[in-house]
Amino acid sequence: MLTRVAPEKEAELTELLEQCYAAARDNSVPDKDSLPEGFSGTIGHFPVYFPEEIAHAGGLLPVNILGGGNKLELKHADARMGSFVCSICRSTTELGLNGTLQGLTGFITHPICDAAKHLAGIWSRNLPEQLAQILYLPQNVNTPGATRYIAAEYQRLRAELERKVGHPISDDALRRSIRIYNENRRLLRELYRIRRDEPWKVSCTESYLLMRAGSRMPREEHNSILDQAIELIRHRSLPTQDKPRVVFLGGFCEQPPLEMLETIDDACFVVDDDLLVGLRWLTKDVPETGDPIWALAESFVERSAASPVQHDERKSKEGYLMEMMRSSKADAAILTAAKFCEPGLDEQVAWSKHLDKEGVQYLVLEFEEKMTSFEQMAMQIDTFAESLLFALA
Amino acid sequence: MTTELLERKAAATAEPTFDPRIDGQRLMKEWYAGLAEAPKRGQHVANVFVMGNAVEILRTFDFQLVFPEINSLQSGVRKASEEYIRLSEDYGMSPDVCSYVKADVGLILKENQHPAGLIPKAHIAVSSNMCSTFIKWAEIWERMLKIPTFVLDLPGQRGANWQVRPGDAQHAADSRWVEAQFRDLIEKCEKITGKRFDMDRLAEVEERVNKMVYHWNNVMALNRMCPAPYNAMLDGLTYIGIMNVYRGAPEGVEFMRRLEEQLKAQVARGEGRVAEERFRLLFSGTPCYVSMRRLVELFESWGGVFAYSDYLTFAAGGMDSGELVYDTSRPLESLAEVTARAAQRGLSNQFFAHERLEQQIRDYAVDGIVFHGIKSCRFVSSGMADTRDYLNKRLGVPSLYIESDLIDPRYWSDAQIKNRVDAFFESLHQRGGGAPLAAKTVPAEAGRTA
Amino acid sequence: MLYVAGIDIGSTYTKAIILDDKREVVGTAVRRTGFKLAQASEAVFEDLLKNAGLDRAAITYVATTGYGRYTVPFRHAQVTELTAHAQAAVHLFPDTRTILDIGGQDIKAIKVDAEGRVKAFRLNDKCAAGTGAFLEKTARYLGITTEDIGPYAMRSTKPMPVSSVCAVFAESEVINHLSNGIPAEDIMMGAMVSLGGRAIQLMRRVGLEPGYMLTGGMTRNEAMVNALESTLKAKLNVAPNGIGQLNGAYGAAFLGLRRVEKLLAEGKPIPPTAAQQGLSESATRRRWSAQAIKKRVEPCAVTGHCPVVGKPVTVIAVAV
Amino acid sequence: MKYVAGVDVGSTQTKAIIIDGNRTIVGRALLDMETSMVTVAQDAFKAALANADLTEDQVVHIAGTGYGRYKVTFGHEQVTEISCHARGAIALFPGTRTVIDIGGQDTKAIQVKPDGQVGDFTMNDKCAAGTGRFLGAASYALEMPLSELGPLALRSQNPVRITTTCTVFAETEIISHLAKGMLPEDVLMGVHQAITSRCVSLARRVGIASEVTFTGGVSRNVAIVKLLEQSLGMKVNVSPDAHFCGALGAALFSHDRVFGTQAAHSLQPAAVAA
Repeated sequence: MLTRVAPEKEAELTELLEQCYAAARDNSVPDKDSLPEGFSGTIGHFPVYFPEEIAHAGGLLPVNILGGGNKLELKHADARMGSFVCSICRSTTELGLNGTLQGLTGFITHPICDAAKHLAGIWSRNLPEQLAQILYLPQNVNTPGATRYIAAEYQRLRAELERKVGHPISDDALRRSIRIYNENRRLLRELYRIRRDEPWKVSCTESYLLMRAGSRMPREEHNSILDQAIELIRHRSLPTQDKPRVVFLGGFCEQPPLEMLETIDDACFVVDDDLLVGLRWLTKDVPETGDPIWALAESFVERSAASPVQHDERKSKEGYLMEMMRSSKADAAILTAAKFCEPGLDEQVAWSKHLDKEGVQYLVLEFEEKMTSFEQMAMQIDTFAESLLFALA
Repeated sequence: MTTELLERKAAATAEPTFDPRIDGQRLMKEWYAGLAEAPKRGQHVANVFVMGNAVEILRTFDFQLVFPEINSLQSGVRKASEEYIRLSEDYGMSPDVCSYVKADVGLILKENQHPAGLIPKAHIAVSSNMCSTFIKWAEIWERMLKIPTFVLDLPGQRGANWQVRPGDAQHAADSRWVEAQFRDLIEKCEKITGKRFDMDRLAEVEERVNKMVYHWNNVMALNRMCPAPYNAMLDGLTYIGIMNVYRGAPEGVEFMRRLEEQLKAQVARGEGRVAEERFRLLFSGTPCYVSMRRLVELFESWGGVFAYSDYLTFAAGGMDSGELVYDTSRPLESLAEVTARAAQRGLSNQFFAHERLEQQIRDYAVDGIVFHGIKSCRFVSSGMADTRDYLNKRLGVPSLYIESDLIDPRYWSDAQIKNRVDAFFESLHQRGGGAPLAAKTVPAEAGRTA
Repeated sequence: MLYVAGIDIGSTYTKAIILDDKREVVGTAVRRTGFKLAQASEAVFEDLLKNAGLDRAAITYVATTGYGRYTVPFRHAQVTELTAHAQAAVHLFPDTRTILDIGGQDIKAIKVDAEGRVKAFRLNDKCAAGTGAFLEKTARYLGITTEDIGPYAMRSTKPMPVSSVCAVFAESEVINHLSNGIPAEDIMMGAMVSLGGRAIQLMRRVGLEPGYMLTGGMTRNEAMVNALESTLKAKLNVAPNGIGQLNGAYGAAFLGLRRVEKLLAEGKPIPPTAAQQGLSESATRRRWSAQAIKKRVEPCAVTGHCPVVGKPVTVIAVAV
Repeated sequence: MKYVAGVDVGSTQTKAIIIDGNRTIVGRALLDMETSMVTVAQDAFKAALANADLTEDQVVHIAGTGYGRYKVTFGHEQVTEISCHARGAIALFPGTRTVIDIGGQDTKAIQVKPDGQVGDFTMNDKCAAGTGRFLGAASYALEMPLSELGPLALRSQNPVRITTTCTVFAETEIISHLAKGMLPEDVLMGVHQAITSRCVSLARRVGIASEVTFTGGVSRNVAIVKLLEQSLGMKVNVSPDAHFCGALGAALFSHDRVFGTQAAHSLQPAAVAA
């Protein structure tokens, strides 16, 4: 960002962002002795959502496994997964096989897609010492009894983790974790409010880095970073530019490379997105009283976001897209999907067909976490922005 | 079982008038003919998949069932799939998604004009999470057909450290969840059809399914005989077709009964699928329907026959084991238990699939495994390379990995596949002797098989 | 007299054009881009001036386009090739609404309004053997030079479709056809028909609005034009006497000219060139992605078994 | 003296080998792919005859291999290049247990038994970055003959990462890197690394056992050989006859037909050099 004002404040913010960047770039997991205070192990979980509170309460550091990015070279994964499987699944397999994720106590996926389900199987065959599991979050949350089923599944998880750590996970510990995570959810909601109301103050890339840092550090720590960063961002006074306001979709699982987000930032204000939506899946605070497990299960059913890999009669694809656009007063949408991501690619069609009907302009892009050349993409994004500015003129 | 025992049985009941292939195809024809008439009969229509589909309940409500997977498959067998697929890609579908889905979208865009006849518009779609694409597929119908969908959530195996088994607490819990969803589905069906749910009819349907499944398991077991009486991939396709579309229907029971007799008699006479059975193979994955015969020809010309295909089990709804029998005294509970159980077996079981293959390799005494990876089907393909690696290291069974597509001819590269198949048999021959050059009789064809 | 130059730095060719204030073309130039883009644009500009018989000072404004648009130091402004093509198309053929651009590395379908503004556009899918390069590859296989592709294919009597979606397999398909003694011209034509099919699929995705135009390198390829028109069952506007290839440059020049006129009308000065401005725009913005991580080649100690990879070393770039 | 021959009709080149009863190479020929595989096979065989100065009737048995093996209409049998490369590799290096062959159409990793039998094999799947075609793309983008790619790549100080697995888009990626001002050698090294890592992961599917023999035309590329050895962590056999390996294997299969399979499969090294 151009830094014309308050250089020292800006330097502070840059420092925070650098911490976040370092965390985001780091694929490894802390080993036994480098674990943060109060944690005895790590639970890796694959996108999208995972009830981190349960692991956190058990003293297991939740680490959201988000693939290898575009700096990792695949050496073993290609022998285990065909080239038609999405990058994040293959790079995650690589991280498992090349030792980077050897330190995990457990690795948990959930039924977002067939590749992710198979990933769990591959994990169990190749890293037998880890607790490789599928948390069966239901694809039907509309039948009465869904909450009861999820609560039971969470209880099972709780028991498995208790066996791993060798001590019970008390309700009070769970409530404490829920409080910490509620604070985290509140801060992220605030970050996105700024994105919507004053997009020139914080770029999509910056907000992404801030958010992604939470994927591998204790939420206590993340909360303090967010708290400071948001304060600094609020007081940033940057010149607003003549850019179209867009929403970005397609970042719910495999993550677009930073280069891609920066290219978009150059040409547009991204006023809302679904990047790492799993880390802010629960849209409101989880009740801090009553049975904590039930509270979490009920929040998943009643107060959760939407994604192409979660079926819910109450949340139509068009519905949540248009809601995003309305609430963020966006002019247009950038509809992306990761290469070979079947749910994403299907959703893309549903979205674009609806926007055609609504007469909203949109840009369709396909990305891969491992991509390294962005010329063609930049050309498309620039053209898209140019066409929007012409149209708005 | 011993041959003489088989002979006695065969002699007693053989019905020469029955030809599995001809009668199978006739039944499929009738089935498609029946589809077009459904609206005239005032029958409600339901789109379902071959796995985790609650067909028993829908039959109880007298729904006309439509199997979009089978429609797509058939458009492939009839060499018409490419047109439908191109239509859907014009519409905006990605080249990287399931070609079944794309062929079906093409079908919708062509006002349901299928090469086998007119496909009626559904009133409801029942999908399950067994293959995640089912859900996205159903969501496409929500948009294009404006129909309600019901996603049946069937929890699979949770981890490698323990296995959900019938009767244990987890299975009981899962069954309760499935039952709750069935009750929800039943309510929706009552609303759509205006009929009351009839528990006794459900029991009758289940009774027939039990019979079918009994015969089906024997049919599969018969291919353990050497020589194998049928080709698990080619003939198996016809059988599975019946298992699905006539599941719980009298015709289905009759077909399976006679099929079993027929094959028993064949085994008794020592007749195999191929003149000289040199190699018994296991086929893992789904075939490439556009080049089905070509594929079979490539193998059989070397004396290789598919004694078994895991596709026989998962595509038949996972009803492949004696333990999966409906207790018709408590139809709904039992349906839930069996459905939950079926979802935790076979291909949809990412943790123990390799153990199943291991078992089948022994049961069917196969000399090699053929893995058919499908670019656009992550459900069958994602874990394949790893499973293969695992089995190679554990059992040292020779295996071949080929790649094409379900019904998209543009992904069938004849020269490449023939090359791999020939090499595979050459290596098998080098191990097991025999003349290495049998394939000379099969000319490489121009490009894709037309 | 007022002269405005447009330079289109494409992946294979760099094209340039000069317009005068009567919107007349006073000079053109084309060169193979090679991989030194700045040099290419410099060289082409030289050719251009020679061709137009002008010296640098005479050029008031330079607008660049194409994927090398940011690499031209003496540019006043840059637009993407899509924006440029759209402009040129509508200027050349006012009825144009849907543009097809078949380039070496991609195919673009563009939908425009009457003023030449881009309404929607799509690029070819990855994994689709649908690029000009695909034809070149096929031609290379048949031992035909790129220029001869068109005339050669015209001889075809019954085209042999090359339907594989993957270019690599398309090649093995070609080999297969060859080895089965299918005449080369039929294969070449077949490849074009297949490519045309994919191109039109792309046009469908932005919506087939009548008023079609073909731009890009393919305009010189008569056989391709025929193939497209027959599939489209409609007339394709093709830019006259080779301008087609120069469309990008033309559009850029045209937009540049309009910009200059606007500035002059408002009595504003001509802005400095990128070089004069100094900093390219990306330099002022913090690039997190630019923080390279030292890449080490770690050979596996034992076969199939790798050492645990330590945390990567982060080199923090200093923000400007 | 009776002679036998092997003709390997590949996608880009056709090779022919003639050997005598002692498995000694007496004639060889290499032709570039022409528009008719039938004639090219014929021509290659004729050239090999000329090279050995023999007449057709002296060659009693001919085996065809490679993609165009069914085009060797004058041949007596066809064997796939997998079997042939395994067989040829063992002949060249008796200690061979793993064969890696990078060809134009596809890349193979073959597990070989001591007697030259194929244990297990795998070939690249659809997205064919591992094939020689990838180098072809590079040589086109850089306008540089294939033979110069390897040496230039080795001069690279910090290689660029080429991530696309698709040959078609590799060309785009290469160009864009060069456009960014990356050094040709660094980009090239990236290409070589991409190919190598794909090959190695392919080889891992069959399991890598020493000795590893690298066959096929690409084996003459020094950079690939170096990178292979680096990432396998072991020495890799490369023969000056590597590109004839398939034809040689075919010839040896012919030899079995005519002279029977007894006696060792190995050649006299002297013969190879000849």
